[in-house]
Amino acid sequence: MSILTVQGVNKSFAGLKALNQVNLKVAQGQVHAIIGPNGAGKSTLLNCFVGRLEPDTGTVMFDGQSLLNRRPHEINQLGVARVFQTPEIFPDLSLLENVMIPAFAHRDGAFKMNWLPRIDGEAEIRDKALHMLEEVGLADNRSDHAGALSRGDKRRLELAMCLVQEPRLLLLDEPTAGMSRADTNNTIDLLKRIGERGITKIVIEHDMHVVFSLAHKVSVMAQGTVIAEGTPEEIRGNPKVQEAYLGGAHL
Amino acid sequence: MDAFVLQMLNGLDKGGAYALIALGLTLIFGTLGVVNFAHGALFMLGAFCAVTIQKLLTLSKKVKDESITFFDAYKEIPYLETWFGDTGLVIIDYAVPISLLAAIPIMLIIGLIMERGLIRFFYNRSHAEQILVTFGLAIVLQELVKAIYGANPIPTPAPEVVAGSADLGILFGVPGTIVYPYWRLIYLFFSLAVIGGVFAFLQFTTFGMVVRAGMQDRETVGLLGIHVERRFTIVFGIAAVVAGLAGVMYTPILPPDYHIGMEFLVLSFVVVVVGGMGSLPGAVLAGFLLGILQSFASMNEVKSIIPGIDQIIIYLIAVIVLQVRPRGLLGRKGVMEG
Amino acid sequence: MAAAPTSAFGTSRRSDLIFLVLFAAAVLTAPLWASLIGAGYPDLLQKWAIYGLFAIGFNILFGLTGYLSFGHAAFLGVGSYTAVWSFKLLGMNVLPAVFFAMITAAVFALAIGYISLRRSGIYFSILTLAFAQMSYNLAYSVLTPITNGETGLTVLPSDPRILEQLAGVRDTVSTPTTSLFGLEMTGYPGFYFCAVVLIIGFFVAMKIARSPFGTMLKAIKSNQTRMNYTGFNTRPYTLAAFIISGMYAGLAGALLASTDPLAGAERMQWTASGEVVLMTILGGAGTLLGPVLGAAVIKYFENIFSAFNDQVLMEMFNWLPETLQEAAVAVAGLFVGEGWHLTLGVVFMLIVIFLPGGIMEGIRRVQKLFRRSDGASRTDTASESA
Amino acid sequence: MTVFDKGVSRRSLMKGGVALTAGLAAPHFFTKSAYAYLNEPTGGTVTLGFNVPQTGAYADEGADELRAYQLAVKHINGEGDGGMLNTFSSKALKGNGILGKKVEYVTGDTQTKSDAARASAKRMIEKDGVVMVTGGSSSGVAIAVQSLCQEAGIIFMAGLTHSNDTTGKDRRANGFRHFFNAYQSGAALAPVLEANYGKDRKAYHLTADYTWGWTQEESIADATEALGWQTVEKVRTPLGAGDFSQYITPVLNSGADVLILNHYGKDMVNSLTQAVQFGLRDKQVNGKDFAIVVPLYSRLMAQGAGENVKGIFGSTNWHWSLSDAGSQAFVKSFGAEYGFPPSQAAHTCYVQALLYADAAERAGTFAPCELGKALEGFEFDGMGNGPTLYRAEDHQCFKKVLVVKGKDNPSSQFDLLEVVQEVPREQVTYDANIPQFAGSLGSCNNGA
Repeated sequence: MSILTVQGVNKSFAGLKALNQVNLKVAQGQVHAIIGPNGAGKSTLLNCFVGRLEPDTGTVMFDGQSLLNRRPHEINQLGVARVFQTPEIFPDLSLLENVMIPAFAHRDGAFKMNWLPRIDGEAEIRDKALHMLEEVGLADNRSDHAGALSRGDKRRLELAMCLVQEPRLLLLDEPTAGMSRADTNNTIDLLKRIGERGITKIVIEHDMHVVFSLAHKVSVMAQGTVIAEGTPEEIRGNPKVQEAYLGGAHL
Repeated sequence: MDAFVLQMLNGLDKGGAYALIALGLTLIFGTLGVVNFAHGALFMLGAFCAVTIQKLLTLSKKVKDESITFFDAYKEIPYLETWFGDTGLVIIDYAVPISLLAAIPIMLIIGLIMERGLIRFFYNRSHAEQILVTFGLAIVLQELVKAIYGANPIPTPAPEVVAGSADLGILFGVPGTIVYPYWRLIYLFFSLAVIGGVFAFLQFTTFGMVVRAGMQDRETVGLLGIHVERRFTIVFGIAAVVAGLAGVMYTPILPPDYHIGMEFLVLSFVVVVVGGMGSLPGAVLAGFLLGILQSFASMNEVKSIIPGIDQIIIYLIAVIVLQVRPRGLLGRKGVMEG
Repeated sequence: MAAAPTSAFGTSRRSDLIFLVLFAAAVLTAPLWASLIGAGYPDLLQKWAIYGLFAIGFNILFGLTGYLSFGHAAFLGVGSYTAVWSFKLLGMNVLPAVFFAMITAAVFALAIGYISLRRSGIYFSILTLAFAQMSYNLAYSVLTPITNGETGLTVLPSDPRILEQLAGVRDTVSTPTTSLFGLEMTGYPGFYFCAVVLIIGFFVAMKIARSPFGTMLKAIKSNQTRMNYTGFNTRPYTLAAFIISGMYAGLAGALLASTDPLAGAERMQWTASGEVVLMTILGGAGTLLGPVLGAAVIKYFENIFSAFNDQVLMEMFNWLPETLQEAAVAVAGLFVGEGWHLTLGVVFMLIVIFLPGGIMEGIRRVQKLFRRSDGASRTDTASESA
Repeated sequence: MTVFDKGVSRRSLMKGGVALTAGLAAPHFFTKSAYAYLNEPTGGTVTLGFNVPQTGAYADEGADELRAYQLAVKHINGEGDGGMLNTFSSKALKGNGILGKKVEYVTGDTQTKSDAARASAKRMIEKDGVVMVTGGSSSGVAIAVQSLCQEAGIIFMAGLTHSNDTTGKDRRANGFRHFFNAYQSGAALAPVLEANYGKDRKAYHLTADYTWGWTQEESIADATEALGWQTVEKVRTPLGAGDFSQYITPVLNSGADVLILNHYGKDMVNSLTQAVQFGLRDKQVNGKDFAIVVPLYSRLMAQGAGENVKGIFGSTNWHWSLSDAGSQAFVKSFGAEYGFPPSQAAHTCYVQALLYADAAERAGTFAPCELGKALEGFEFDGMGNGPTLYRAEDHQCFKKVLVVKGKDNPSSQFDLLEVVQEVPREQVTYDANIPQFAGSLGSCNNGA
């Protein structure tokens, strides 16, 4: 059962083909990695899923509904959350507030004029957020301003912000970029742990260590199109991939 | 026909004035990322350069008017006249052109002092703070001018030779119907020349190239080891000079008072936004567009259809343009949207 | 769960209550303490309350969402005009005037906000400025039949005042005065009416700032992109904030008209919009108390500093020898009386350069100096941040 | 704070305390004083409020008004040379203040905005306890402050305000105007225009688009049309337009041969400067010399327009070059004090201050209603405009109006205008209730 189906997606910028007839099927509950050299169109493809870009042609179906011509918040409300390459958090707010806000979106929808209760009186949301902070190991810092966190912690915070919404599809754009080896391993553990909840994930990643420890399935993109697809083992052994992407080097 | 040509000329003339002020403003936006509410004050200081030069040139030996005994009324005979006779009078007559030359170094120095002394500390502060501090500076500058020169407008006439009007009707074969003051024509050509000069400077010099690159991506240029900061200081100086020159040249049209800068401030912001923040061609285009539309909206024929349209045309255009083109006519994405 | 999570919100129910009570006490006792600084007379006290309210409302938009409106004076003007028309048509009771002023301001805010909020940053600012300037220019000239132009809209004995007519109490001879069920809204009663409204307005603003809705607004200011990808439609949030703050402005306009039934177009000029921006930033944008303080400082300058003339200065400096006295008067004269604008400009510059957070930041710094940073005592400072 | 007299602080502190209790417990009743009228002076002094523009476009005029008031206070208190007190036909004032009380004053900034002007006037009334407010340099402000004083219950002596409405449809029982008005400008100018430009003229009006501009346009158009002139066009210009070129060029080929600029202040300086620049002063149309008329002139504004005023007609309330004894005495006294001649704004303010003081002296009280009665129908002379009547029906002064012209060869920096004619009072007198002026004074208010 595939939860996300991409068919024949094309996207050009000023005559330059960024995406060329991309087809993709992501199975429910799986971790699907997309790899490929810089400029292969990975982030462009991701942007087509969340309403940041509209493909020129093609379809993107999420659980039976098209994701095209929808604004970002509508797509999120359908159950698609995204972790950005540079963490997008609320730097001026406390960590707890950072995680509570997505929880509100999950509970109250895209807009609610909820001005009568105090935010510290919303016990249910607060407990949920605190729990999520504990899960990513940031509970002790809950009163700090998010802007003061390290880059790795910001990314973990952003992950918590996405997970608290209990999304059905989580998009991760290079979740370990710029992280130390230890941090990377922590993140892998974290992602594995949440993998147990059955959230479908699409991961764009350069770090093959991450890809091979997490992914059930890997799609390889080059020059705007998917050139190969398979299990990590199949991809590892695929000479076409090695040539296009890995430049012939052995993994 | 003549009404149309005349309004076109009015519009171009106004547009020239708007474009000149907006040019400096958008240059500062684009390079320094600073919202400069003191830009109108620079225009005002330029105008008062002319006033000061005129006052200096007409420093006079005061001869008491004996017919008046109640207070010190005196006839003034400028020293220049006593020393040089008619030549002296001619020099006084040319006070505005002379001020133009004097204003270049004066405004440059004022601009550099402003940038080094205040503005540079606000590069990385919020726009709101930039607005407040430059607005405070504008108030301080204009109040100082008021303390020296009073609140009344001060007449600063153009030289006698260009006091009259040119008969442009001859060009169209209808003599006598299209007459336009020489000074306004001069102003129009002057503004075009200055705009052209600024563009040429940015286009054809290495300095300009770096500045343009800096406007696109400041960090990258900084990484190349080029001192963007120092060049930006000079850019601020240039913007001050352009605003100041516009001020000097405008004095024969609008006798300056201390408040003249504030009156142009809002207008020039509207021009810059309609043109697109940080876009130099946009500022020029919007300046002329708004000037021309404003002129035509003021015609009785138009006003009889839509009463009061001349009161609001500038703002109405701004609203419409921003609905159709979110970043102004020629604006780039991501500039000043934070 | 570990310790009580209140500190994650910078405030608690209890500290807010104390804060509110202290604020109310300070406002209601203003006639007492304000006279110590020469401000203890009804008109200035009314202006403090009214412009305080205006600035509180402005802060809901600017302080929370970060959208800098340069046209809020339009709502102040609309509120005033509506209130005076309510006096003229319905009767001199201030309650309907306040009610209708808020409604009209909300309608205007909805229309202007709907269009302006399609843009952000300085584009938004210029759009609001453009709407306000159009309102001002038209109100001053072609809309004179509605606004009475330069002279301003006033109440006349001959006005219909239908409610009073129905009740048979319409007096067509003397100029009517505004009232709250017979209590005249001039002088100190007028001030206490404004003060009560200010306290209510402050309470509502605090309620908003502490609520999930207010947190969403702050989140929009902090990172609008993340808000969108988090499933929020930010437009209704910003529009709601815009309308609420427009209603505050309309309410302030109605109070201006209630304490002094005259509505003039100048109230809508861009300088008036700029004034509320300055008040808010001067006091401290994003704080609850700051805008009120900023409003008070600017109105104090406008009314008290401008009134110092040479005669007053001479008396001030009469302890100096004569020559020095004259010099001192000459120098001081630059900054007061006709030079009060200069003082204002200098103060703005000094505040922004040295205290970017406005007066509230100054207060925080002083608190820091006097307090050991033991963490337990952060309630006071924190409760002021919104 | 040392700024304020300690006694005052303590007193207002107590006042505030009383008001606080009163305000909370039983409002309203306590705020009414036991006095016969509002701010009745009880000590040895009486305070007047001078409310003038200190910032904004009219700041110089405001400064001149303030100088005049300070001079008036000196003279009333018996200091200086006495100025016009020596020539004033009423001899009630003795140089010992008013009713034996020394005159003190407070000042405020109107900013030429109704709101600010009213706030400033309220401060004077509520905090400083003034018995009278005077000043102002624009009609909007004058009307706004006048109605405030009416409601509060003190006297308002208008400064420079030229709109018909001040003593027309917005007239108030507590307000008095010495300055002339737009209607009188028209009545005074028309014969002079006829004498200089003939009966067959086509006039083009440029009018500041607000109340004062409209009343002036109407008055001048009525007066000139009565002469047989034709009105080609009436064009409204936005207040503070700055550049008027788009309004001036249509005049060039409109067939009009007179341009009437219903502008004041900066608008007048700019529109006149630019009209001259467009060659209108030297133009020939219909075989006649093109003419520009500025119905309301002021010397301070003429300075701003410089050489452009040469040969241009207009009207003014008063000019320092008048040779009557009153004007001479005032100019001498003002000149000796400040070193330059007074403006018409200074003159009207000085006269208003003196008239108020005199009326109080004659009425024997500061109570607005009694004092107002002493001003109503008051005939006086020696104040620079010849025999003058403060008309009871509308509180407008009727006196000579000056028609002036920009001087071709000024002999000094102050010598910009020459008086062409002193139009006699009869010619500028109108019935109080002609349509342009119909209004009601209401009843006077003592405020207590």
